[in-house]
Amino acid sequence: MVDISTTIGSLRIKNPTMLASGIMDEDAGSMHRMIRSGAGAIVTKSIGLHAREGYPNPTVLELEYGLLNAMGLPNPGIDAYEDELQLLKKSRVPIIGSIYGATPDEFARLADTMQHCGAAAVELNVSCPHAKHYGMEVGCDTQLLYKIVTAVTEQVTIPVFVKISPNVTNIVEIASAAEQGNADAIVAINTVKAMKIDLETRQPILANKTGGYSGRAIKPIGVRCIYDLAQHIKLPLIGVGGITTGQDAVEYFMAGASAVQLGSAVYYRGPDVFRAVCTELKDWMSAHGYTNVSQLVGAALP
Amino acid sequence: MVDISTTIGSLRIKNPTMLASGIMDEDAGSMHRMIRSGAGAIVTKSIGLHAREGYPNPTVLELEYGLLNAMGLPNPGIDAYEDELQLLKKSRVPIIGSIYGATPDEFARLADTMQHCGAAAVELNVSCPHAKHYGMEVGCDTQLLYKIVTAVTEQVTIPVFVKISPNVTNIVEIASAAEQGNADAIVAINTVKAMKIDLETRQPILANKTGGYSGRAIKPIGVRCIYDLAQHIKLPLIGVGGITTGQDAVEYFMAGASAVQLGSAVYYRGPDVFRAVCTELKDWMSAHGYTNVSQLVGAALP
Amino acid sequence: MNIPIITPIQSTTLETKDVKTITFAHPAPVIPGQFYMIWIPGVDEIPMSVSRITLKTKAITFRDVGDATHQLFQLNAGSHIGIRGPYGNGFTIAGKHLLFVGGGTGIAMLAPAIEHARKQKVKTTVIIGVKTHQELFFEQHMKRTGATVYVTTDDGSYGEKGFASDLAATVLKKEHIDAVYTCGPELMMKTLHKLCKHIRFQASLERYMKCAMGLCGQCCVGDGLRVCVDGPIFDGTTLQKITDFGKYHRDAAGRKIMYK
Amino acid sequence: MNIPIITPIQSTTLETKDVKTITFAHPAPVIPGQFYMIWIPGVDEIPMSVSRITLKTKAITFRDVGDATHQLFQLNAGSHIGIRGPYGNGFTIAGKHLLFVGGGTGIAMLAPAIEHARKQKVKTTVIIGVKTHQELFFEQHMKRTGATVYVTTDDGSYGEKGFASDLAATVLKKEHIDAVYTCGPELMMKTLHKLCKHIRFQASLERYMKCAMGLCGQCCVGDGLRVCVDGPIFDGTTLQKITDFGKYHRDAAGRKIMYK
Ligand SMILES: Cc1cc2nc3c(=O)[nH]c(=O)nc-3n(C[C@H](O)[C@H](O)[C@H](O)COP(=O)(O)OP(=O)(O)OC[C@H]3O[C@@H](n4cnc5c(N)ncnc54)[C@H](O)[C@@H]3O)c2cc1C
Ligand SMILES: Cc1cc2nc3c(=O)[nH]c(=O)nc-3n(C[C@H](O)[C@H](O)[C@H](O)COP(=O)(O)OP(=O)(O)OC[C@H]3O[C@@H](n4cnc5c(N)ncnc54)[C@H](O)[C@@H]3O)c2cc1C
Ligand SMILES: Cc1cc2nc3c(=O)[nH]c(=O)nc-3n(C[C@H](O)[C@H](O)[C@H](O)COP(=O)(O)O)c2cc1C
Ligand SMILES: Cc1cc2nc3c(=O)[nH]c(=O)nc-3n(C[C@H](O)[C@H](O)[C@H](O)COP(=O)(O)O)c2cc1C
Ligand code: FES
Ligand code: FES
Repeated sequence: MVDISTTIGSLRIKNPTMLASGIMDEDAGSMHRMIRSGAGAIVTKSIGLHAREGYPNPTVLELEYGLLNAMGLPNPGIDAYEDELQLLKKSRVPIIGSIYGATPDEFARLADTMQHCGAAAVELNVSCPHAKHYGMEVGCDTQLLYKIVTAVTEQVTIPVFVKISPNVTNIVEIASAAEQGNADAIVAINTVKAMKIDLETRQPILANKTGGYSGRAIKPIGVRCIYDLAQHIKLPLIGVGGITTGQDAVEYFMAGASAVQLGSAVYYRGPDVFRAVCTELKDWMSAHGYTNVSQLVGAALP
Repeated sequence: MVDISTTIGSLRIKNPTMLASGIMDEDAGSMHRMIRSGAGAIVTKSIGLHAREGYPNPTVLELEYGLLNAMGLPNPGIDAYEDELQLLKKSRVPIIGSIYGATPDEFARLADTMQHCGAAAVELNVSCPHAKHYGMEVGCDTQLLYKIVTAVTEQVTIPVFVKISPNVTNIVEIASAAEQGNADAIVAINTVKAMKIDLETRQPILANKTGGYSGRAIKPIGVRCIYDLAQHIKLPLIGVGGITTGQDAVEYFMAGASAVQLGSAVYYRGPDVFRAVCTELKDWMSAHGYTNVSQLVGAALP
Repeated sequence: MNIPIITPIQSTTLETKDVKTITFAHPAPVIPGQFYMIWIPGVDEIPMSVSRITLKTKAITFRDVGDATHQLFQLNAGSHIGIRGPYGNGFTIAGKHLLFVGGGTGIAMLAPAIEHARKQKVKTTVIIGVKTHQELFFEQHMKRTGATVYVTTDDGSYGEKGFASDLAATVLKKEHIDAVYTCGPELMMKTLHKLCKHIRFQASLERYMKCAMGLCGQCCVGDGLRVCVDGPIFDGTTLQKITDFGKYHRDAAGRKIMYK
Repeated sequence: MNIPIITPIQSTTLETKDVKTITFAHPAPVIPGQFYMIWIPGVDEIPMSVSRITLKTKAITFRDVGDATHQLFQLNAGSHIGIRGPYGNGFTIAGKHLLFVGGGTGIAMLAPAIEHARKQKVKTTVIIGVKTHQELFFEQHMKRTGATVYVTTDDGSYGEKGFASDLAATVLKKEHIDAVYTCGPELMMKTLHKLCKHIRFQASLERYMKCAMGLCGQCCVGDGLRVCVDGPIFDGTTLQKITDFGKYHRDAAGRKIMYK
């Protein structure tokens, strides 16, 4: 029998496919649908202290081999979002609260509220590539990152995940700062900085001009990040970036991930992608004589 | 009438499609074929002081949406390569000598020889993502990069191009260091760090394990880099990364490039890709009422 | 690829002082009820239902209500807009006698469905409800399809005085209607929904949209139904389960805005 | 995608003490003369011509000459190798009487071409040149095709004493040969090429290969001809223009290595 449950530190999930932040997770109903679609855990939209409308449209495009987005961190603010989370309190699938802020204090306050709302963990978004003062701008400064992670881990008792960006010279250095701040897991990767220009109007199509590249095209980039991290970081890793099939998940596991997150795949294969990926994963594992996800984790490491 | 000639600083080329470094450029015969195929300029393989065999195979793979390579800078060394360049001395198409080294002195010596061999310019490869002590390792250290570029610009009179990596936190900072060192143009981008794992054998397929991602999948990343550079760097820019059609070239021009380089497209469309891209470019320009490439350069900038 | 394709406007028609129809070439098949994302370069990209379908051209009809629609309103034949789509599910048109109820600009997106029904020679009754006579459009157009067309105005300046839903209630009592199709203010649709417990019912919902590709979750109603993909047309049974129907929608930040 | 696909070895045959044939499942069509890139995981990936073609299986036959071939030599049925390809152009087999000249392991890659010619009932003469009797393989296999088979050994330990090219010269004088096909040491092929000024000639070249996809330029000869894509089979006219033919090849670093 194949068992696809997995653990990320102290967090045990029934299957290793988590919903990535920013996809179908702005309200309780959407998240509930993703739970019904078989996601092993839900990461919420990245939530800040105050409501943000995000950028004007166009905010999302499908390019040839991946998606491009610049949402601009739209969210109703943590107070309004509490109501959504209350509705999910009875869910048996862990809800992981993604938060963004500019300072250690902001992160700590947000994490605290997430914990009060029943979040099973928090995920610090320090990697959004296109929001002024937030995301990557915070996550590329190792000292600030260390302070943020420390502030959060001192504030809450639930596990703290740190989601990092591939748009850096040395991803291991960033993850180390999070590790030193006592993070419980590293999530990689957020989107890759990219853009698309419309030739007729001679202008970038996204209202924000540049955005983040996700989906199948970035899988080889994400796998490499996890593989590099796995060799230098002791924390559990969660792989994100282009995962669309069960075999994609296997590739991330072998690179060193203990679980995976799916974002763009919800577009490519619909919400049922979680169930499909789990089935493909089980089939692949049993065809190859594996009984447990842990047998795959890091299998390709030197 | 549409004129697709372009200039990169003082270098004028008959058409804006250059052969990217590392593709069909290890010997005079190959480069001659690329010239016959219509390339507007040829960038040589990256050449070092001494012969290097590069990594064992597999060194190149075609993934779903792009290529993955870790050649390991194979080259016969500058002395042997001189013989190849001698054979091209009569070529009316500019030959741009790509060189790699670990120190300012190495770069200066290589550049000097390239100039003696008749190179119309040198391109400093400070961006190869998978060669220990070379490439990116050099190009991410802005101080060292500044010294290298200064050493070279003081040594030679031909234009000095600096080819930079997208695998950095702040590409503008890197390009600025080159600009301060008096570089004549910036070439962007080299390949994106990535990898592919074989699930059956549980190991990375490339002998070097990780490699560089090129081809169509990385075009949105390359366009973004040029767009960012164009807003902060005054030097002419040469766009590389996923350019496969005339329209791709237009997109790079609008982002701010004055010329483009084609690498993986030689695989996707064969050596005739230069002629094809030029035809597509001319057709697009005349359909849209442009007569000169310079009308397109930077058209999408704010 | 799913990106806006720049397309020239073929023609524009002023329907009322603030309602305009824009026609452009788009050869793809479109089901009545589907919508496009319309990019006004440099301004915004907004969802717009299709108001006219021919083999080679499509049209949208909209009211100048804000930034983007105002810019769009200024454009004339020859101007360029970006089009992506069509998106969404579209209506399921079936039955022997159909009732269409359009409130405000809602009639615009019902028009292709009405034309479709009439082409199938289905008996069709149309109620167009507007605040006042000046806001009325598409009346003649609907009459030409052979449908029975009633107009209601809130102020009685034309047609019957009152709400479209009131007249609909009267029609539903008098005639044997197989199905009701509606688009308009959500409270009006909610009222109609209550009238149609035992009649097939389809309503077109409007929610703030960003991706229109079923990914970002911005447009979700009920238990994760994406108006952009699973809708915009929902049937009576589904609407029964959508607790937010007629109660609230969400703004660009995802905050609830109550209907009143 | 163009990546090695892991495939189990179906069977192996020892041809001589250091030549082995490995058969594996590969249902794709292959033209005689084409080659695969064979990945020995953890070791290297090397080019290997196809030595046997059936609908569902293919084989390679190789000599243990170095690192990768030595590892490959140790593998038996059930072991896994990675396969990508087939690559290259393959032979053009046409004429009424064909001469095949294989030097060393060269006969291995000629075998499918010879079988093909014989299936078309074409008169076929085969010369297998080896240094000494112990190195001979595929003689019976070639005889069974119905071809006329000659063997030459440098030391006279079997067949005719002398070089394959000497015997070829004799055959070319005696018989009317329409085309000559060869694979073997490049100097032997160069000699044959000179003999075939007025006869259709095709030779299979070996060059150091990396990508095998026509991209890296590692395998180029003459004026940018890629042995991996434009070859490995080149005809007499083309070889005439390849000035490096029979003179030098290049190592992994691209340095010239002279033939001697
Ligand atoms: C599926 C669908 C079909 C539609 N079809 C039509 C139509 O055929 N004719 C018509 O006149 N209107 C239609 N609308 C409404 C139309 O999209 C809005 O009126 C328009 O977006 C307003 O934009 P604005 O910038 O002019 O107004 P703003 O000043 O930006 O906002 C006015 C109001 O318009 C709405 N709105 C703004 N942006 C969006 C957006 N991206 N998505 C959804 N709503 C938005 C908000 O409720 C906002 O409060 C449709 C909406 C949807 C969801
Ligand atoms: C198109 C083609 C078809 C071939 N078909 C056959 C065949 O059917 N049977 C057979 O026995 N041999 C064949 N060869 C030669 C075979 O590829 C080499 O013998 C093999 O690569 C040696 O590898 P090694 O690691 O064992 O030897 P090494 O010790 O690495 O090197 C020995 C020699 O083999 C050659 N070689 C090594 N690596 C490569 C490489 N990647 N590409 C090309 N040559 C290389 C070099 O000339 C080197 O000097 C073919 C070569 C080519 C180019
Ligand atoms: C439309 C969209 C919105 C996103 N919003 C967020 C977000 O709010 N917070 C965050 O951490 N990541 C966000 N992401 C990034 C994803 O969570 C994920 O890291 C990335 O898309 C790569 O995974 P994928 O290839 O599976 O999509 C968003 C991605 C997309 C496509
Ligand atoms: C097989 C291969 C070899 C390459 N070798 C070099 C090299 O030696 N020096 C260098 O600067 N770039 C090298 N590159 C990078 C290319 O020049 C180019 O920057 C990159 O491939 C992106 O362009 P593309 O998408 O058009 O291929 C190589 C790329 C490939 C695919
Ligand atoms: S608008 Fe994004 S899911 Fe509907
Ligand atoms: S091996 Fe790379 S071009 Fe032939």
